[in-house]
Amino acid sequence: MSQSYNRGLIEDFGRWREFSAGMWAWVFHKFTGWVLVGYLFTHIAVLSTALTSPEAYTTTIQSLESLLVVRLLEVGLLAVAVFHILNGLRLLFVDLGIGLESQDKSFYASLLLTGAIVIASVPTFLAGVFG
Amino acid sequence: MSTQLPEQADEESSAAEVEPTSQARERRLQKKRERAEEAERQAEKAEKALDDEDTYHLKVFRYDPEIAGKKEPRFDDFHVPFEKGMTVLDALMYARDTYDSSLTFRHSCRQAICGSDAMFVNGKQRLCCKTQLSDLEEPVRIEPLPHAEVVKDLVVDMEHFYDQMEAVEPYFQTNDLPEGELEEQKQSRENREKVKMSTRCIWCGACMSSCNIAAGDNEYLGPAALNKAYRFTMDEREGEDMKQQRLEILEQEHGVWRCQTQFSCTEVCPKDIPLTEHIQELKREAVKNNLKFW
Amino acid sequence: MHEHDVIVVGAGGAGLRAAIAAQEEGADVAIVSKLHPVRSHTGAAEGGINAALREGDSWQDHAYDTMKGSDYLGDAPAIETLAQDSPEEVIQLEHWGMAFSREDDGTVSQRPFGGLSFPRTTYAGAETGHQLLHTMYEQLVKRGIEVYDEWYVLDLAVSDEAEPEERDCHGVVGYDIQSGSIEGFRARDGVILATGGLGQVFDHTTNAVANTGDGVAMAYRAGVPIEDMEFIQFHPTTLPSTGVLITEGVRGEGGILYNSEGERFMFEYGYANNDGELASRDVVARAELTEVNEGRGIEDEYVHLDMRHLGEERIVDRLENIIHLSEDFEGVDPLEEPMPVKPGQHYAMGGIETDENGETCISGLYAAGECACASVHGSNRLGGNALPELIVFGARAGHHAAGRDMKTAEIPTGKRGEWDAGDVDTPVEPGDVSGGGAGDAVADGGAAASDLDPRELVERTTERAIARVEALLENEDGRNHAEIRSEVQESMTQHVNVFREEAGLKQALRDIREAREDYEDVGVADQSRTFNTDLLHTIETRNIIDLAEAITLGALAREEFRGAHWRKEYQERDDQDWLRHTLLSWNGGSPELWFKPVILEGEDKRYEPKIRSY
Amino acid sequence: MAERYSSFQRGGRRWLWQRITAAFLVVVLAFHFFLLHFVHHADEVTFAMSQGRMQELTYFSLMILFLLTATFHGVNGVYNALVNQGISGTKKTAAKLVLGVASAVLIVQGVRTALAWAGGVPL
Ligand SMILES: Cc1cc2nc3c(=O)[nH]c(=O)nc-3n(C[C@H](O)[C@H](O)[C@H](O)COP(=O)(O)OP(=O)(O)OC[C@H]3O[C@@H](n4cnc5c(N)ncnc54)[C@H](O)[C@@H]3O)c2cc1C
Ligand code: HEM
Ligand code: SF4
Ligand code: F3S
Ligand code: FES
Repeated sequence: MSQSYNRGLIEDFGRWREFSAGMWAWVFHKFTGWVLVGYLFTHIAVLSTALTSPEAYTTTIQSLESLLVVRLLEVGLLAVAVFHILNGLRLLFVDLGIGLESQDKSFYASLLLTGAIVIASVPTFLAGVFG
Repeated sequence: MSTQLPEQADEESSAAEVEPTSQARERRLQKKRERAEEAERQAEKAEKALDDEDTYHLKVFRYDPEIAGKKEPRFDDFHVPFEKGMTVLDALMYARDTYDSSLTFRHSCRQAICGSDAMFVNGKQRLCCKTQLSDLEEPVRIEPLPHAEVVKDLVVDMEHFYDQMEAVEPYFQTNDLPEGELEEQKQSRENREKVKMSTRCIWCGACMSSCNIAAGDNEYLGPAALNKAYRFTMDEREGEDMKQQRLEILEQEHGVWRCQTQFSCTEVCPKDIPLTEHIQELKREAVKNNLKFW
Repeated sequence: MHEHDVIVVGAGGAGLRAAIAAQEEGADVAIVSKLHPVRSHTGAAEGGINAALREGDSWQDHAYDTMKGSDYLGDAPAIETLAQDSPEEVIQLEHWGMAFSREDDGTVSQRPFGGLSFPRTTYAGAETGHQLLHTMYEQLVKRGIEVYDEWYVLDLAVSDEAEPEERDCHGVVGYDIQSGSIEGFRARDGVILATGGLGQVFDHTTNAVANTGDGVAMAYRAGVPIEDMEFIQFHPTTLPSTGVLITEGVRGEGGILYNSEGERFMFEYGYANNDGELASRDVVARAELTEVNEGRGIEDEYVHLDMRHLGEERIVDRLENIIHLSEDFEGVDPLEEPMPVKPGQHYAMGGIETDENGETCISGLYAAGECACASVHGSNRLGGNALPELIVFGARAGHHAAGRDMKTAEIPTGKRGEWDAGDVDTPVEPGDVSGGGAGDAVADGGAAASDLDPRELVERTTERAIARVEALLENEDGRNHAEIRSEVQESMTQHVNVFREEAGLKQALRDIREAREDYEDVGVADQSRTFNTDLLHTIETRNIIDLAEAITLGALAREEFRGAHWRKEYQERDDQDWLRHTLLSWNGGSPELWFKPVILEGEDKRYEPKIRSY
Repeated sequence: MAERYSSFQRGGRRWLWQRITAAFLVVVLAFHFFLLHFVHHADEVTFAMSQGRMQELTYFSLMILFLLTATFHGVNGVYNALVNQGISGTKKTAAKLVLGVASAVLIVQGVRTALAWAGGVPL
């Protein structure tokens, strides 16, 4: 919106402390969505090493998977994906007009559940990387 | 209209030109002296109030495009003696009438019905007259509505908001008015109940200011206008043909689809209108409507 | 200079209806309003709109109730017009989509209201005025009627023939609040004033901050007589800190009033036979103030309205909005504590004298709504009768101004009919004190040479308004309006409130005189041209002073107790001497008091004064 | 003032498709993660194993559909986000083009990879 002068932090994300649940959900959903597309592109890029030769594919994948960073990134990806899914479900319900009064609670629930699922999956995700 | 005085200005007995009598002047000077003392007393009073425990500390946004010291936005501090039941608006009025008569803000009804005093108070869009000071943490920061052009101090330009409101054909239209004179166009209770909340909007603009999408996309109709459209779209008395026409307006690119269900609008609406719910319902109506053409 | 056929000043219910009506007649009409239309105080009305719609009811009954309610000080032609036209106007609103509350069969609901012999009050929840205002603004948008919003009208462009009855109104002068520019508005066919109430004359009111009676004051200074100004309705239950109205419904449902001793004073001290809390507005208001004056008020200011005994369920069901009002505006949860209440100014029965077509004695100048007095309400307004007044007389004024052939009015305006000179013994000279001093801030309304052509007249008036505003701005460190205003308001609330006695009224006149003198040196500290509310409030304060004086003069002159006007010295209604309207003419700065008879002769009957016993 | 568009239907359709693909993705993505991280562990992945799965028609078509929906959902999401932030005119057309091309590349590349695994459409 046009402004006669810059009101600085008042109008941008400097006000994050005052954001409400719905706003946070929106910010996170956006962020996770972008990460997911980004990953989709990288993912396909990595997978297309299979076009060169089966061996190239296997080595690329296995060498990547043996790196701790990659494993950690994967945990991050899981977190991102789980949140996006759960909040996506929340949004689908909102679109159907179900449970709008508890939209904030369902957002907190998505957050908590994401946390729980991610923590529970850490062992599986990191399995083998130290071995 | 020209500001040039017409030719006969000299003959005109415009009282403005008449010299005040010396007596009047004397009286005036006398008054002036008294006033200077009064001003001093005021200042002292203000000083005392500062020390007084029972005061509220306001930080108020100031800006005036014309006045030298105010061209750069700044915050002014006011200390206002607290009384039970005092609202933010009362505090602002007190500050204006006691300390600085140039403090500018819109207000009229003092009862949350005229919608003129929505401001950004402690980080949230609120109606000042409907906000109890005692519910707020100090210092109370009062700023004009974000995402709107500031005219002066706490006054923002509402033109854009009005334009959006008026873009949705915000008036009742129907092709089936009853024939007979004095005959009512009946409406079921359920239907009135359905549109009831949506008719409560007081055009305060709080919702629009809180919506991040509206901030980014200037053409987005925004929650208030969409709610206004909802009020008519869902009114059974308008008839199916009108509903069709209304949905076409709502479905334009900057209409309902822009809403990202941020819920800030619903949260700040002083009239508790379930805005997000209404917008979502319109989206579903629009989808249903489109499916018919497949 | 802007030019239109019809200029409507004010965009509340009356102004909007007038503009639509004028446009229906084919006029090029524009509204000039200091507030955006939807911000007008009509939005605050809760209760409803009276209209005889149903079988078993009739306009005659509505007229009869209104006349009785007015304590026989209303004029029959105006009252009958109101009763006859309101059904049609209400159905018109309904056809414009207004969200009225509905019956099971889908028809508009009606409820009983004080003083009505039939439940004829149509309503839309507890927000009738809001719905009415918005519905009408929607029609304005639909029709594309031009609105100059946030334009403050400073003055009327009226020619200056010696007799007001010979003057013509050709337009107004507007001040663009946003930019500070002052421009003329020429009205080819007519100017309609619809500027609403004057509650700000008192320091405790249910009215908005913008209700400063500008239209009444402007018309008064331009020579139009103002009528029955002493009749002010006070509402007994308003919140002390803001004046927000707590509906009669609370008492209707069984709410109880207590004083500081915890006594149910309406019974203990026998204020109203056996009606208790259900007595009429004026009775309850007087009872509350008596309690406070006799030292049984809480914090020497208010009494308690308790509804806790009704039980949460019933309260939430019937009076939910009261819970919010009390919490939001007073910080009191009425389920936990009793609500503090005190009487507050609510409505001005008097105003600009008009006939039943809305026209004043100055040709081309009309008035409608609360600022006008066609005399529908007489000495006391019935609940639910103001909103129909807005639409009925708004529409009539609009049609008439735009040239529709209307039946010749039966109510004479100005000194055209029968009238008597009046006299009142004042301690100080009322009226103008300046003789043209200090920047002409206290100048008369519309003086300009009478042989000017209309455009030139508007231009001249504009020049004068500019000079006046410049003078105010120049006097940078003059007196602040806020002090003067609050002195007047306090004096009015103390002396010209629910209780009026001679000494107090005289004191008020002295205080007002003093305020006038102070106002001579009023100045505007804010030097900005942008949104200068300091300047506007200063100008409004002048209007407040003039109206405060008019109200007090009327109250001092009227030596009887009728309707809302109580006089300590005169405890009876006196039909012998006082069955007549009080009129006040500005008379170039020395107010002149006169009287005209009440018209009790209706279309097919005469309304014989009876005792009003509720 | 917001001007009126006549091409409104697309807005609604894209919105609906975003939801439909989302609903579909919930299921498939969960399945995908589960299969490749919990059933099979990440460090065990080999070309052969992928090949084995891909040669089944159901899995193959599911993955192609997964790719298509995910691409639509993701790219459409990004596009919406941009438009919501108020881009218009040439910028908007450019975004549309770039995103269109990117999704085309992505889909082509993805399909080629899948075909490489399956050694042609598994029929
Ligand atoms: C709390 C409350 C409840 C009420 N409830 C009821 C009820 O239930 N039923 C009922 O019948 N009546 C009720 N009334 C009375 C009724 O609402 C009012 O009398 C009526 O709304 C007045 O309408 P109006 O159009 O005359 O003025 P308003 O609505 O006050 O409008 C005045 C207009 O004039 C404009 N204006 C003023 N001065 C200037 C100027 N100098 N220049 C330009 N524009 C100017 C303002 O901007 C505004 O647009 C109630 C009143 C109050 C206060
Ligand atoms: C697994 C189930 C998924 C669900 C339930 C889901 C749900 C949603 C929903 C409902 C939206 C729309 C938000 C809105 O418009 O208000 C959305 C946006 C988005 N999704 Fe998904 N999604 C899923 C998977 C994915 C995947 C796999 C990707 C990556 C390719 C992705 C990328 C995006 C992006 C980029 C957005 C736009 C975000 C923005 O607004 O900026 N999503 N998702
Ligand atoms: S919808 Fe609510 S927040 Fe928005 S303008 Fe209307 S009343 Fe204000
Ligand atoms: S805040 Fe904005 S995004 Fe939608 S839910 Fe409200 S309009
Ligand atoms: S002053 Fe009218 S809404 Fe607050």
